[in-house]
Amino acid sequence: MFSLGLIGLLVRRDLIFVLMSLEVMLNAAGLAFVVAGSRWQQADGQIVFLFILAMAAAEVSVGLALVLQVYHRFKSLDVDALNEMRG
Amino acid sequence: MTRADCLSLFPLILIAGTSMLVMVAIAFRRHHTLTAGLTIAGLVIAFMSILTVTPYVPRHVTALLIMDHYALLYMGVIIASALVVAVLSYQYFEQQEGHHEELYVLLLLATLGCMVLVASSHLMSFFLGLEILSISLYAMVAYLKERKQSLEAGMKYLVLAGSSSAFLLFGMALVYADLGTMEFSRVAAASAVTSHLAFLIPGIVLIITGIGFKLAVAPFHLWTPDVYEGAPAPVTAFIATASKTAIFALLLRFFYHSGMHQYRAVYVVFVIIAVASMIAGNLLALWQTNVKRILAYSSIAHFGYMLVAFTAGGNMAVEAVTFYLVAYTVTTLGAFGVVTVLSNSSRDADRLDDYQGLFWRRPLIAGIFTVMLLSLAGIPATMGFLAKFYVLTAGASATKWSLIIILVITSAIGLFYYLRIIVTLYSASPEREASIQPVVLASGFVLALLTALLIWFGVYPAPLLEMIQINAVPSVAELLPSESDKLSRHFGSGGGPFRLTAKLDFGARIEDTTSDHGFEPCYDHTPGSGGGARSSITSTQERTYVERKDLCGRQESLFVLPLAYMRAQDPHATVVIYPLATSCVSRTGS
Amino acid sequence: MMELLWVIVAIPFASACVLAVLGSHLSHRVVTAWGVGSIGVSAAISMLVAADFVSAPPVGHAYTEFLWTWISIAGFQPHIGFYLDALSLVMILVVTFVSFWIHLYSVEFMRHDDGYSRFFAYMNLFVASMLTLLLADNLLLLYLGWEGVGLCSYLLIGFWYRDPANGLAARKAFIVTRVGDTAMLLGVFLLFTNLGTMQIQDLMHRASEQWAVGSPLAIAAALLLLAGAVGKSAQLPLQVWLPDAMAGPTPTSALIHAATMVTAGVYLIARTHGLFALAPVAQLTVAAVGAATLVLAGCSALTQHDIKRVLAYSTVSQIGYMFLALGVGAWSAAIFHFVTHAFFKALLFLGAGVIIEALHDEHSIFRMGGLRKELPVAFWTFLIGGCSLAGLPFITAGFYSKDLIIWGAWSAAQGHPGFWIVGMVGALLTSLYTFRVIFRVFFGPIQTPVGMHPGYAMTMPLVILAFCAIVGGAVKDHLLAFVQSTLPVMVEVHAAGMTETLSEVVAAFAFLIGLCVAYLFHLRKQSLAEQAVTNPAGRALHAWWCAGWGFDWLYDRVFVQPVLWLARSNKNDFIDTFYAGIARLTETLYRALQLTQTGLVRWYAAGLAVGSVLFLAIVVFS
Amino acid sequence: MEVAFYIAAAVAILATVLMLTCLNVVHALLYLIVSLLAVAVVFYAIGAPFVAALEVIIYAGAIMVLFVFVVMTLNLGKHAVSMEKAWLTPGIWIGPTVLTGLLLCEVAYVVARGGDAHMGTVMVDPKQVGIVLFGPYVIGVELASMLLLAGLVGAYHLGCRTTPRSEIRHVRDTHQRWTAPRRDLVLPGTDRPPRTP
Repeated sequence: MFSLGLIGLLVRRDLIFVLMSLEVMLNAAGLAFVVAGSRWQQADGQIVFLFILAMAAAEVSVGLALVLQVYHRFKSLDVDALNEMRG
Repeated sequence: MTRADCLSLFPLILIAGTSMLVMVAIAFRRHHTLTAGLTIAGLVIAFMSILTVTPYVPRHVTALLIMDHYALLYMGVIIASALVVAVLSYQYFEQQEGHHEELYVLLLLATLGCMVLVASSHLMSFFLGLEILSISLYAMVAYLKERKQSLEAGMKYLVLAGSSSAFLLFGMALVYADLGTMEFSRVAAASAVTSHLAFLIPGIVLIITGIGFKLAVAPFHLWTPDVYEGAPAPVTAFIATASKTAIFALLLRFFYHSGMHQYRAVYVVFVIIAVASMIAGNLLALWQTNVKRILAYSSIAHFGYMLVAFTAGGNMAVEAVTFYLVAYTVTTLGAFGVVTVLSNSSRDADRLDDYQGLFWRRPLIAGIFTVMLLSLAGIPATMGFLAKFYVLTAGASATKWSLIIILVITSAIGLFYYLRIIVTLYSASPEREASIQPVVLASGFVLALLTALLIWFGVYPAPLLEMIQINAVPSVAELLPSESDKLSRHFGSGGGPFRLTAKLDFGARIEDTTSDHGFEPCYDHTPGSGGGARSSITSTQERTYVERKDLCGRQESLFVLPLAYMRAQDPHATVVIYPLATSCVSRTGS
Repeated sequence: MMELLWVIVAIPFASACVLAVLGSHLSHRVVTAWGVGSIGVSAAISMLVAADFVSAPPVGHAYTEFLWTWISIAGFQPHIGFYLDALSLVMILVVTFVSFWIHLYSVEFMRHDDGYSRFFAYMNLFVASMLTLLLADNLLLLYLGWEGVGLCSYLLIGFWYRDPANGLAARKAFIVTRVGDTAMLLGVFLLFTNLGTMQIQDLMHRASEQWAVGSPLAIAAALLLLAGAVGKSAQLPLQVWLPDAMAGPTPTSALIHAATMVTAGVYLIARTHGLFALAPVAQLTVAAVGAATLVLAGCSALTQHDIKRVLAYSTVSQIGYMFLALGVGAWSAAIFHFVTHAFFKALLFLGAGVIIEALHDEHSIFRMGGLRKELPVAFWTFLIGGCSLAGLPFITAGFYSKDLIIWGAWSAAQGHPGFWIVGMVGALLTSLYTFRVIFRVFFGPIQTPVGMHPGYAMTMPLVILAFCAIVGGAVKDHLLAFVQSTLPVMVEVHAAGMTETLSEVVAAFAFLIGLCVAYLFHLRKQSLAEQAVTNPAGRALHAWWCAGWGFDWLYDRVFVQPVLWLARSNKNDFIDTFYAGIARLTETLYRALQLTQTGLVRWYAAGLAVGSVLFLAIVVFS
Repeated sequence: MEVAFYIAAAVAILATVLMLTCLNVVHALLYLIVSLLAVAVVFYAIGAPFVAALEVIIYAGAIMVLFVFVVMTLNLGKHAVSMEKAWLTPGIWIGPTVLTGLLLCEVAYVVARGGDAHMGTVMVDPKQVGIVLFGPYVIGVELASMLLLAGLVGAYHLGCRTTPRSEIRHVRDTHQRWTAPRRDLVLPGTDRPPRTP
């Protein structure tokens, strides 16, 4: 799932898809933690997942707010439209 | 959480409290000066509180945080740079349209994140600190949402930092899956006893990816120039200084505590990163015409230099890196400070053209900028020179000659673009008369102070060096008090070659100097133990003392081991003395 | 009071910084106050320190003021510290004292100049660097001062930078002294790597412990330091820069290129006398260099037209005396001559400045004349300075110091009658060229009308320095005794066949002969001089000497032209191509790398992924 | 349990793939939710019921609602789908897929070499999680709250579209735009000299 998320990040040009791919990647990392925690039979893995959840929520909220602004300014959700700065 | 725990966390609590206070103040009344004043006051108090908590450290506050001198030293640097950024922001955002009060909340939160980073002793606090920092930064980068560039930079930063966090998390998950622990110090111990470390190193590499992204070292540097360019100048200053300082401090602590950098493969990775950063950073800056981008590339190169010292290892490396970070922070803050005070409400002063003949219009600012650039280039009588010299010495004492040669060549290339800016500063002024906006007294004062610091510590660095040597180095070397209890347990679990971190016992007495022992000290494994360090190994029936005189002539006994047990286990064991924390015993026989 | 040592250096430095930063905003009066006042305070403090030092000598007749350790990395611990002993004390006294009067003189001399504050910034910086050089307790700091004075010298020679000739002269001075500096730096490295310290006193101790007399390392180190000294002090074969350095303002010539900086080489050798004692060959070389220089420069001085160039060659010649003294082992005599020379040569230059300004930038002595009546103060002081330079017996300071050297050349440990003869010839030449100038300038008919008369700010330094040039001789015994607490006492080994009195008498005769010949040729029968110059042999000799023995020509042919030729023929050759290739390579790499900065987020994310894939591959498959 | 685990894992991966290849944003969101729900099942299967519940409530619930909300705000129509179609040429998949495939191979290789993937199915119940969470990790909780605060402030600032002051500026801008040409006019009767171009 991590790989799939990465593919999504690299392929899709729509900002919403990019954010969703990010979510997938984070979710995959969380999954890995939970699995690792279950391997050691510790609660730590799940706690980490909680933190990841919090972080994902914060990130998505900021990200979506940014998406709104970007759409407002650039009139597009194309990631590649965001290339005024380069070189 | 005892009272002492809370006391030792005082700086963190203060910063968090200030951010709340500022938020409440904003809710009641939006007033830029008031908000900035509150923020600055909070930062100043937090800075001073660092001194007051010194008696309560070193102390572990739960497994997540460790408050020691090292953390306090770096917190001081971070809070000071946040203070400078706050002052600069005041001038910068005063000209901008819209609300600027939230920025201070975000700035405080980002500072908090940095402070958590330098104090973290656990992968989780590492992650949380990093994310507090990152999420504040996303909003700060895109803060001027009226500007397309700012938005673009924010979006890029968000997407990339988010994915790098995912990499980081995945790496952590791998490490955790392998070791079952996330504390830095126990990572070393656990990796010593666990037989198969299949996930550990890949996990470490993914963590390096995450850290490398934040430090903007090649090949994870691509975002840097765009974000630097798009972000408001004071925010850029913050990204370039406080956040990177915090992460590098964490890098040092993590790797030197866990001993991971001793692994060949990890070492190779770091060397590649260092070389690539030095080359890419300096080359990319060569013909660049945007000052913020030049500074971005130059920061890539500077972190390459620091990594050279980092790979050298040893006390010297910690000293060199810390000094370099301080020098870099002061210089970069100054440089971005100049950019800030020259910026106006419509755009940042980032084109090289804006600096054409600046000297003839505003000699003082041009002078300050010149000093900053000279320091970045490493010209004597500035901190930059000493820092580079220190790094070179650290590299040389670890005989990393090829790295040093690359460092020297690339800094020679680097000289070119710094001088190019300086030449621009002093060339004939263009015809058009740019409007000159006045410099707010506070930011002028801050800039002058930074310049003075730069030269003062360039000529008279002794107090700073002493502070670094006393505070930074032993703290990294210090291990957890509980570690000695675990020693015997780790010896018990056999199977395969293992590595063991031993407790450092400063000032232990030598009891017997004559007995023969089954250990052979092998010194050539000690990267960074310069010519000055002298080690001797002595052992008694129960314990082995490795005694070593460090460069300052202080005597320290490095570690204490249950010798009899070792001998029973394996008569051909080899003692490998690492000059830092990781005095390891590895069993090579069988 | 001795704790104030650092203040002596700090004040001029601070003043230089203030003038450099704020100079253009300050009024003329404030600049003057800063520029001159700082040196005055510095001089006053040095006198207080001196009084303290003499009244209550510190242990070992040396006082070290440790300020701080610059850096302490891996055994490399250069200190910032000042070392005060009899030698450096005498030097700083002279430097601050003479500097003060020259600064005062400059107030009037430079009053109409555009770069007034710039001038004082440079001059103050120079004094600060010179004092650093003198007081440094380690070679690194000494080198800092050494380069500092070199820089100031460069800046001041090219002070009137609008005239390209001045810029060229400055560049020449810089490059030629740089040759010496490089050698000296090598010497410093050699000492550091072999003896492991930079502290001068430790170095001398360790050198005498670890190296035998005549050991190759000691000789090499001493010769390298000597090369540095030769460059800075304009001795053979690096003397060519000093005459051209006269392009700078006259106070600069007086301060830097006569009284102080050019004697830095003398100071360096005296400071490291322990090293030279280990290398008799090097010491002999010092003497030989000094002897050769003093005659050569004396001959050249005879033929110059430009009054400042005469004085410049005279300076070279007099420093030759000091080197001779150092070389033969008459250490304190060299220092004594430095003191007297600082007084009378500064005086002569300042006097020359007055004359030049009075005659509207007229430099040629053949277009001057009869100024005795017009500029009486300048005349009398110049006469006193000239007499002191030429060694008017028993009255002037110069006589005592020079005579001491000449006597040392015969009698001292390394002495030789040959050196004595050279010294005598030098004395004769000195007398000759000095009175040539005096007769040409002050006697005879007026050739150029006097435009303006000097004010008090210019005449007072003249009078004070003239006074010193006379009474300087009176302190001879005290000074020698004082300096000998630091420097070895001169041992009279070869006293046989000659006594000091006899030597003095011969020197007095040399002076008189020079005086008479000069009188004959340049006042009484000037036709004789013209005849001497017009006959073919004389003309050739004159031209040769006038061109400074053709060293410039020689260097031009041997070094400059070949290098230029190489450069020219190499214009499109592989060396250029190589460097251009590097430049192009970096540029190409830049372009290539720039392509990676596409500005596309997905591309950047791919960079992230590629990096991690690569590193994972490294660790997984290694 | 084993079976449920593998089925859920397969569903999760399949749903993610579908999400990636889907053209319509809303459909993709739905697939993502399916994927998240499947992951929740996985969590449950490996003995982590607490996070399974959280996954459903917060991830699939709250966060996805945010997405839906934004998608609705943006009101993307047919146009977006057609644009997606244009963007998603087959060629574009190659590079990223190869790259990520490499990454996957490496990690898979590591996992295979590591072997020993014994699956703990021991239940770690919510109580245990809570004890650890508010025991050693209490500072983490505090920090997470600061993290959310940062997210909140950031999102608030970026989200609010117009601010009073910028409105004023807009007004002024328009005002200037109206007056700007007028300044260059030379009105008859005034003594202003005509501007040189």
